[in-house]
Amino acid sequence: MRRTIFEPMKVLLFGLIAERAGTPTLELSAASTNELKVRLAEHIEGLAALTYAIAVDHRMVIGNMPLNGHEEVAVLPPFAGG
Amino acid sequence: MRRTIFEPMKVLLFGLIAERAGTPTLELSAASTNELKVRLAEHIEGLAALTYAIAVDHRMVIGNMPLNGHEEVAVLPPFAGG
Amino acid sequence: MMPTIRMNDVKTHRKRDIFVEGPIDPAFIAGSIAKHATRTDIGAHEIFLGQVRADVIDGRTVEAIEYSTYRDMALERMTAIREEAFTKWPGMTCLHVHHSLGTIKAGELCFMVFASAPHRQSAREAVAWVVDRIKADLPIFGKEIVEGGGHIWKRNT
Amino acid sequence: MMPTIRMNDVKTHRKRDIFVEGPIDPAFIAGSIAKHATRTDIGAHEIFLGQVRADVIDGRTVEAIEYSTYRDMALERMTAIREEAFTKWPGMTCLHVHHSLGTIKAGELCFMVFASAPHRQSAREAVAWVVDRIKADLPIFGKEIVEGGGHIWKRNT
Repeated sequence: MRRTIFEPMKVLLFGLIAERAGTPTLELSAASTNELKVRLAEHIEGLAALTYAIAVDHRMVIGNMPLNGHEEVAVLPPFAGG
Repeated sequence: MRRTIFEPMKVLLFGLIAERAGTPTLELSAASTNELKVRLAEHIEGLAALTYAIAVDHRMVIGNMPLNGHEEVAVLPPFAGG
Repeated sequence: MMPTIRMNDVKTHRKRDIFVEGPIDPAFIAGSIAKHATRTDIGAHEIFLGQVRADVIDGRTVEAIEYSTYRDMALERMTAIREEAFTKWPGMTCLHVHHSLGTIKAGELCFMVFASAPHRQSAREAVAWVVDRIKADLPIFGKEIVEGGGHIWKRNT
Repeated sequence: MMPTIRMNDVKTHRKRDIFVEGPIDPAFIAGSIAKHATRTDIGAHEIFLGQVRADVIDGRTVEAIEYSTYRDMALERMTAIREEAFTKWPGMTCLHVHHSLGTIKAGELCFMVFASAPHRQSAREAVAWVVDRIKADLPIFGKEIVEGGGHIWKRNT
């Protein structure tokens, strides 16, 4: 069952990214992680100047990756554990 | 003031060496560490089969070293700290 | 289909919660050490502790770090790190990890990695490797609260 | 002639007694950790603990190790190791060493090396180096008491 890009999906935001967005979650429509980045930039002012990564189903995404809307998608600022 | 080799000096013994000697100290006369080893072997049965080192004034002696009788001399079995 | 059961399932495969609210109490560490007295095959414990530093950033002193996490991902990553550690150091007897969440003041402890093994080499190498992996791979975020009330988002380099 | 005074005399040059009678209590380690809370320049603690193993030697289990030392030489060597450690890792904030004497039962702790520093690399490297040096250079002797009452003299390899 192919999902249309018009169905919104829940995107989890953390740390500095959540702070800038003013919310820990956003509802966005995107068929790929590259498209997601465009949507995020529309919602979060100054995002282009920030370092962040996309995780899909708890794995860091390198490059572009298609999204079917059933993944757990998160936007992660630099890690600071330890 | 040169000491004669007939003046005995106190030699400290530790661990397995003290156990074999049956005492923590021996009074021996020796003008060098090599001579000391000969004297020790006369007093401690089976010493030749044991691994040990001589320390003079808290420093391990490598090779032979003259003794003037005013040093602190010790006979040390293998270390086991930690 | 049933998953394949490996001999070391018990010690490596549980998805444990490493996170604790607030600082790590030295008394808790003592309790953790004391529990190993019954494991008389252990000869060496190696413990790393992270403590919040009162760094001075642009002339303002850090008073605390407020830690948050993407918990599900962090625990999944941690389980993978733990499994890899037991594969790399099969002689390791146990490995305990704790990380604080919430506000941890300067001077308080926020992180513990504790490995035990028959001999020191495994425990030492495992702790070094696990500490480095956690800092690099776990989605944990830190807000450094500076005097006067501002904050700076911390990042591991 | 007066000796030259160096800036780090206080932290490196005291000839401290590292020896304690009996096992090292985990509560003592907790106290030692807790004392560092006021040093807010510290970011990392690395702790090595040695625990007596119930090794089986020729079919007989080790029940305890009875430690003795040539104290004056050991403390002099330890002072030299401490000074060299602070020279090698000038960023190290502090270094605490304790070693047990007397009878330590299997499962009990007999050795602690505890280093603190602003960052983990110094603390980690210093502990590894100091542990290795102590095992190799300090005149400490260990009599492994086996079940049934016999004993074997331990030797570090």
